[in-house]
Amino acid sequence: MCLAIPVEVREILPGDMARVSLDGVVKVVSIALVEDVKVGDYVVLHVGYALARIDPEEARKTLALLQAVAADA
Amino acid sequence: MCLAIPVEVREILPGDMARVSLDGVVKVVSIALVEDVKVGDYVVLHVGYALARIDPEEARKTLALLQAVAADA
Amino acid sequence: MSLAKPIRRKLDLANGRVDLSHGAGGRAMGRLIEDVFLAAFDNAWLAAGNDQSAFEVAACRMVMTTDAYVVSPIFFPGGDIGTLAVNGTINDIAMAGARPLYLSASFVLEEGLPLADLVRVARSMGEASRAAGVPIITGDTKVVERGKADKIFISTAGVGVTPPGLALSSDAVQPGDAVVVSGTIGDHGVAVMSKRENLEFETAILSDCAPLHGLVADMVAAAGPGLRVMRDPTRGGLAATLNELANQSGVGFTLEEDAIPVRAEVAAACEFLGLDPLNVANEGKLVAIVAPDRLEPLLAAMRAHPLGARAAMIGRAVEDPDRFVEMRTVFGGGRIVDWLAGEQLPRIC
Amino acid sequence: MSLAKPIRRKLDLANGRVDLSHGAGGRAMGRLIEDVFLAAFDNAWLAAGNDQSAFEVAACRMVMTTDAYVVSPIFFPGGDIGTLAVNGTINDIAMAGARPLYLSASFVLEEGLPLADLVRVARSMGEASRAAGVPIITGDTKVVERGKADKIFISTAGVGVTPPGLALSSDAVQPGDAVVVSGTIGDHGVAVMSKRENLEFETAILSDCAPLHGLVADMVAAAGPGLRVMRDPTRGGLAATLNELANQSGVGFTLEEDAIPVRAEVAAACEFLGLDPLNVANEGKLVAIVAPDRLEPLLAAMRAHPLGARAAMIGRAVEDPDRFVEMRTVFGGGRIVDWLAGEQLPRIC
Amino acid sequence: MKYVDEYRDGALARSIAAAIAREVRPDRVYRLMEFCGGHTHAISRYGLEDLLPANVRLIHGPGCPVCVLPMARLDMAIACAGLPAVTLCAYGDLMRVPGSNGSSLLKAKAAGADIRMVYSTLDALRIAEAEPAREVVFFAVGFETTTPATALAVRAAERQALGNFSVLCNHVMTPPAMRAILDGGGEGDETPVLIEGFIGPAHVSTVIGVEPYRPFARDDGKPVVIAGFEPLDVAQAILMLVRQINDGRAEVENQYIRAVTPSGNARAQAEIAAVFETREAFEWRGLGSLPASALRLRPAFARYDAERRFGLAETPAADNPACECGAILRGAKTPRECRLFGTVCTPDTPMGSCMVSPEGACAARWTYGRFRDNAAAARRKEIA
Amino acid sequence: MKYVDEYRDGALARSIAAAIAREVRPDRVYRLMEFCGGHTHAISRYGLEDLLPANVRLIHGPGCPVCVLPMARLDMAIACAGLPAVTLCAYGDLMRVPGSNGSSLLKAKAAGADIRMVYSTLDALRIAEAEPAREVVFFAVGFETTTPATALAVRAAERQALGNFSVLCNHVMTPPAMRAILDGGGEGDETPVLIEGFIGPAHVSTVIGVEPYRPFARDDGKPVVIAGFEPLDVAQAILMLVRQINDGRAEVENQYIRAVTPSGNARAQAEIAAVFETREAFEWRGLGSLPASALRLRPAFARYDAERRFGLAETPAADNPACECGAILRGAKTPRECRLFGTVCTPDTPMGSCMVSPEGACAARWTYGRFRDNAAAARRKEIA
Ligand code: SF4
Ligand code: SF4
Ligand SMILES: [Mg+2]
Ligand SMILES: [Mg+2]
Ligand SMILES: [Mg+2]
Ligand SMILES: [Mg+2]
Ligand SMILES: [Mg+2]
Ligand SMILES: [Mg+2]
Ligand SMILES: [Mg+2]
Ligand SMILES: [Mg+2]
Ligand SMILES: [Mg+2]
Ligand SMILES: [Mg+2]
Repeated sequence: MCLAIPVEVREILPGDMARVSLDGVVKVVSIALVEDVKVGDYVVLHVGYALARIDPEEARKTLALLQAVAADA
Repeated sequence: MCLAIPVEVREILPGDMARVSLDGVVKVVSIALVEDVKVGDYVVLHVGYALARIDPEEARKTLALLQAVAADA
Repeated sequence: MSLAKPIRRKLDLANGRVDLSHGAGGRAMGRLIEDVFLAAFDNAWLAAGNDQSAFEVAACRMVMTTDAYVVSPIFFPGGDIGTLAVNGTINDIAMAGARPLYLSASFVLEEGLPLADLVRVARSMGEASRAAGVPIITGDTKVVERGKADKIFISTAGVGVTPPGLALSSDAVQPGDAVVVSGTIGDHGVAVMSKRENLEFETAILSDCAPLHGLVADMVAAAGPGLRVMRDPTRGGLAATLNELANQSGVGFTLEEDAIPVRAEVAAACEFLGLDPLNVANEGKLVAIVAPDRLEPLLAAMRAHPLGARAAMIGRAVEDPDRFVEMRTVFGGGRIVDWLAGEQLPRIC
Repeated sequence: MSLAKPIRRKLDLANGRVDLSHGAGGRAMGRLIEDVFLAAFDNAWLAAGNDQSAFEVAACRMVMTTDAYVVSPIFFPGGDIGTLAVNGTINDIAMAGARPLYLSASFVLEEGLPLADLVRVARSMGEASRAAGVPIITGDTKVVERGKADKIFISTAGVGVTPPGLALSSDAVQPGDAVVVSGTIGDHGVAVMSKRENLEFETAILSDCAPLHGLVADMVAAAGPGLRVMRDPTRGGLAATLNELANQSGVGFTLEEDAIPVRAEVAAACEFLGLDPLNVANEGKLVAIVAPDRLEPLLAAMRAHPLGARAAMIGRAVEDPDRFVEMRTVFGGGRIVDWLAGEQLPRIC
Repeated sequence: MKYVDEYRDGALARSIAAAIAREVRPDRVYRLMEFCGGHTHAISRYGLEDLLPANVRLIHGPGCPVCVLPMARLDMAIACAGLPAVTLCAYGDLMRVPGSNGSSLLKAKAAGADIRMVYSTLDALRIAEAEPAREVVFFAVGFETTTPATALAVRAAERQALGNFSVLCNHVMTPPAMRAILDGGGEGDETPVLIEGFIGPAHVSTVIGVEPYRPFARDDGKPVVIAGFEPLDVAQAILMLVRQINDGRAEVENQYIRAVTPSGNARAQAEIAAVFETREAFEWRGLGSLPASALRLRPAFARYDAERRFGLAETPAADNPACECGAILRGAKTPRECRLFGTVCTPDTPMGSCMVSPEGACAARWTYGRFRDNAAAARRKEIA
Repeated sequence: MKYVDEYRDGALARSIAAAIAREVRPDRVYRLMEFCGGHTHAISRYGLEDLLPANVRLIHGPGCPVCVLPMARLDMAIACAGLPAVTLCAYGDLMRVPGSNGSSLLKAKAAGADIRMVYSTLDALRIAEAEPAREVVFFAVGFETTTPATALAVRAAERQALGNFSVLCNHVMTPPAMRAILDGGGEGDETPVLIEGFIGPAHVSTVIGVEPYRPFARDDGKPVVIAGFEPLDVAQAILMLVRQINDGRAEVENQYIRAVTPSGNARAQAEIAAVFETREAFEWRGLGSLPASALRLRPAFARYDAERRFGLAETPAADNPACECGAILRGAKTPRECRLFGTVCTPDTPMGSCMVSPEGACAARWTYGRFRDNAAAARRKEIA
């Protein structure tokens, strides 16, 4: 039910809408709930609305942390 | 379009309706247009309404006339 | 050790309805097929649960046919869409003089269809199939949203085997051949129409829906190669069938109205509706064209069969470049018997 | 001397619509069948104009199948309801290892269907039938009122012949057998869903709709009696097909998620929709269960065929009284691959 | 079927035919118009022509309300059916009648209009009751036979305060059309009217009685015999007409006396009078505009009048100029004399009014009688 | 799929699993509740359990809005869908949820109600615009993740003056449910709450941020790690929880830092606050009535509130008494300990809240994990 997925913003459309892509699958969604969405951003999409922006730096850090744990193992 | 057929009145129903029969095929029709319809009468049925009563005596006479012509021939 | 199995609840066949899950390829669909179709059709081919069924055949001339059944209402005096779907397809095989072997059945169900109605239809099919000795060996079910179908549509296909040497063909009719019908005409169409909304009338007329391959076998035996062609006068009635044959064989026909068997009640219902019995559908009757010298044995064989008791010779093929079907009326005059132009009768098959 | 003939006006295939007269058994119906179906299917059986068609067969083991096609929308990337109706039924025959011979087709048309759409569908069927070498030899057409169907429903049935000695059977799977798929899964269902109203998304994914009998012939030749059973994972997807086989053979399966070919875009579309590609329909793929010693030749033969280029071994049959289909996930854990409970996906076939 | 089968008796028919043959004078032609489509149908359906001497010629008149409905009125009905929320109810006979540009109710329905075939105005009322959100319009056509059923429906709607029922009225009257036939093809048309007598309508006459036909006998010298719709009725009426003509009489006689009374059905007349008033003029397909020949709803029933309720207007629509219906309806030509007959114009693709209903002159000829036009038939007749 | 595939990496997963195995103390059990159905789904879908040491036990919490929707609310939606002219729009997840007497939206639809599956409130708005004659009711369910979409739809309807759109609101809130879990089964229930830590919701937290979880750490001493929905996210969160527990810490940590900020999504919060207000109490299936745990429309939006608009009332409906959902949701029992599990109660015929959605504890076990309960699996594990 809380199914949500990070998608890439490809084009900002009028009326707080945007064209987003997930591996070439493209949909038009609302970005009314997230401020200052730009082309190239990744946003978390839920029931047709972007809910949050993915912070690429934090994502990188999380992965790095995971890899560090793995390296320890 | 003016298709009409003589049917026998089997049962008088409320609301100026009647159950009529043509060789055992039974339909409910309006008898609002014909006065004093009785069970046993034959009426001429057109688009769901009885239009006229068949006069059995005149019917007999018409047939007799036809037969007379035939007899002459 | 295996786990406890889910308790298999029977479908609520009394009060349940078809819903979209019954067509989705999951367990609900499996249960519908099992509780309704496998139960009703009851044969080993279906029970094998394959997407196709297999059978052995000897070298032969085979025939294949299909029809879709969309009759409304689905239940009518003397039958239902299920009996029609079985017998109708059997008859299209039988019309080739062939012995029907197997049927397939595919269903399009409308969401909301009462399961009780579906069961009733399936049981009719099972009974008709067993009565005819022609099992339904493979099938398919789809469910569509409410308002995207009308209760139930059935398509059946069938295969059969033609006796060696027999080659009926719609272009084989010769001037002088006799036209035979196997019994009264118009019963089916009138029975269905009597139950149509806004058209209702009361009548004792039943659909004539019946499988004709038994009658056909007797006819083939009696008439041999004198039998030119057979056809079941369904949609469009006797008039459409004879016009088709006239066109395909390049002949005309002359009929005697007096000789065409029509029940009094069918004639009466047609008067009510402004229809001609010659245009009304039949589902258990056939028209056969036969060489004059085989007419008598053919009629005798037909009349000896319960489905041909009222068989009658109703006319002859004649030479006619216009390929008219003409009829001498009860009144003594002549008329053409034509296809009905753009008829929009209720769905009767 | 014969009379002047009525001028035969062509149907207005560009702007016309199906109306009730096209299903009434009269001249309008004849014209629809001629201008649309006979023109598109173009073969001598249909041209003969009988209610059934005949063909000669040698003694053999035959298979028969049927499916109803109700996909919505009727046109989708990579195909339409017509290609589906031909290839889907060919595939159900091919899954028995059989060579498809002939098809029948029955149509339920909704009043108001643009004739242009009908022609497009009929031409697709004609092309698919010619490409596969399997003619449509008999058919039927019904027209129902607007709102009593959804544009067009097609039921096809088919017959085919099994090579001597081959006896595939859904109960033949042995523990240790390999599970093979012929290519990427989920393409068809995703392609159809991408065009559904209220669900639209843009994607380059095409339906995989294709006739598999050529591939199957190569497989039969390569694997011989080592081939246990084949099935096309249509409605319900790979998950439903493997669960069916597990139940019918009394075995379990273990799959490797890593080994199952799924296009990236199909995976992405499934993420969007909250679906598992294992539950999504295919129309040009098959699952084969093969004895371990015939796995390699089978895979080699499949990969040599254009429709099997991405064939892969995805798992094995195992002994399991619970008949579970289990899968080791990409993540390394285990899970069951179950039927989807009461799925209500769009009509994808 | 009592009062039906006895009037279809073949043996009797042959005797009547013999009587006619005996009584006709070989030196003259008897051109008799059956006004009514019901008679046209009976004549064609039973092959009555084959029993008549060659010099008794039957001319099929305009008494088919479907045939005479002008395209513009059909176009109006199609436009009405296309209005939002409108459900148009029509008798089945109307579904295939061609409007402008190849349109028809059947095609409009296929294109999405909500059009329902009904068998009676009672059905239309039931639909209006059951579907209050729909605007149910009854497409009313017909002669005096059919008009009372419409009148009753309007009054029932008023009684039940059915706010969503109305009538698109095209009811027409028999006497003005017979008058138009006798008056010929209008200004500029000098074709003589070659009709020696009329077979008068059966069921129209049950409603209007015998009186309205008197002027045609009295003023025009044309005998009229009102006849039932069974073939023996028609045969007898022909004999009666032959006798009048032979006698030099011109009277109104009533062969269908078992159902038609001199003054007709007073109740039905009263219903018509209560609901309808006469239009100044009305266009008849094939006959042109005829004064005082049709009905519309009285102002008191304005809200049941679909024309007013939806502001429907007639857009003139021209018939195919090659169509000879006008001349055929007046007895001046036969269908075979139209160059479109049977090739371009058939019941499947009718071009003119006489081909649209099985009761039309051209359709009846094509559907039931065209074998008489071919050589094979002539040969068969010789052999027989 | 960027930001997806890298968090499903099997090799990395094995390393994290090894780290967890290394760090757990063999002498104790770690009972960790993932509150959220999204986590339950990820855990089951990817078989995470198989990678964890036996003494790390995952308890599936009530964070599935479909599971916790009480039958009475579902009955209300079915009743609403049955009202004349109502079109009920619902997320697909809800179609099969059982109401009283075996009812469901799917069956109500089959029986004739106009019920449409939608993927977004945007679809429901489109339907309301396109079909002005219908009363379009959006059946709103969901936690804080889903609530903003409903709020936006209500505001859009107001902006567009859409008079035929309303919301049947069942939005619930995460913190009160976590509170209820920690407070135990209510009066009379003495079952200890056996949960040592929480995996906090991913997408709920994108909206509400990190702060609302502080009390569970601070006041209840339960560590909370907010985690993403991919399986590596969950594995990492488990490692983080194990470490907190081993350290005796009880903090709120944020593993899903790439999407969750400390204060959450201010816009989304503002939308929720503008449209909704807190209900005094709301019934949760399996948990009972929880105070201040759900939302309703503010009086200013009363006309968009389907409950008020159609005067809908709740009729109490009792769950199957044998259902152990309450205890399962609180970690006191496992699905296998319910005697209905897998026999009477399966996803095809769910008896209780935990079986109705694939994200429910019982459904996830049955659909993805029940092989772990059978002997063959045990044997296969030995062999492997
Ligand atoms: S054949 Fe057709 S075009 Fe010619 S007169 Fe008759 S209706 Fe008119
Ligand atoms: S198995 Fe079913 S009845 Fe038992 S606790 Fe789970 S949901 Fe409730
Ligand atoms: Mg057939
Ligand atoms: Mg047939
Ligand atoms: Mg048939
Ligand atoms: Mg199938
Ligand atoms: Mg329906
Ligand atoms: Mg099949
Ligand atoms: Mg199939
Ligand atoms: Mg057919
Ligand atoms: Mg439709
Ligand atoms: Mg298959």
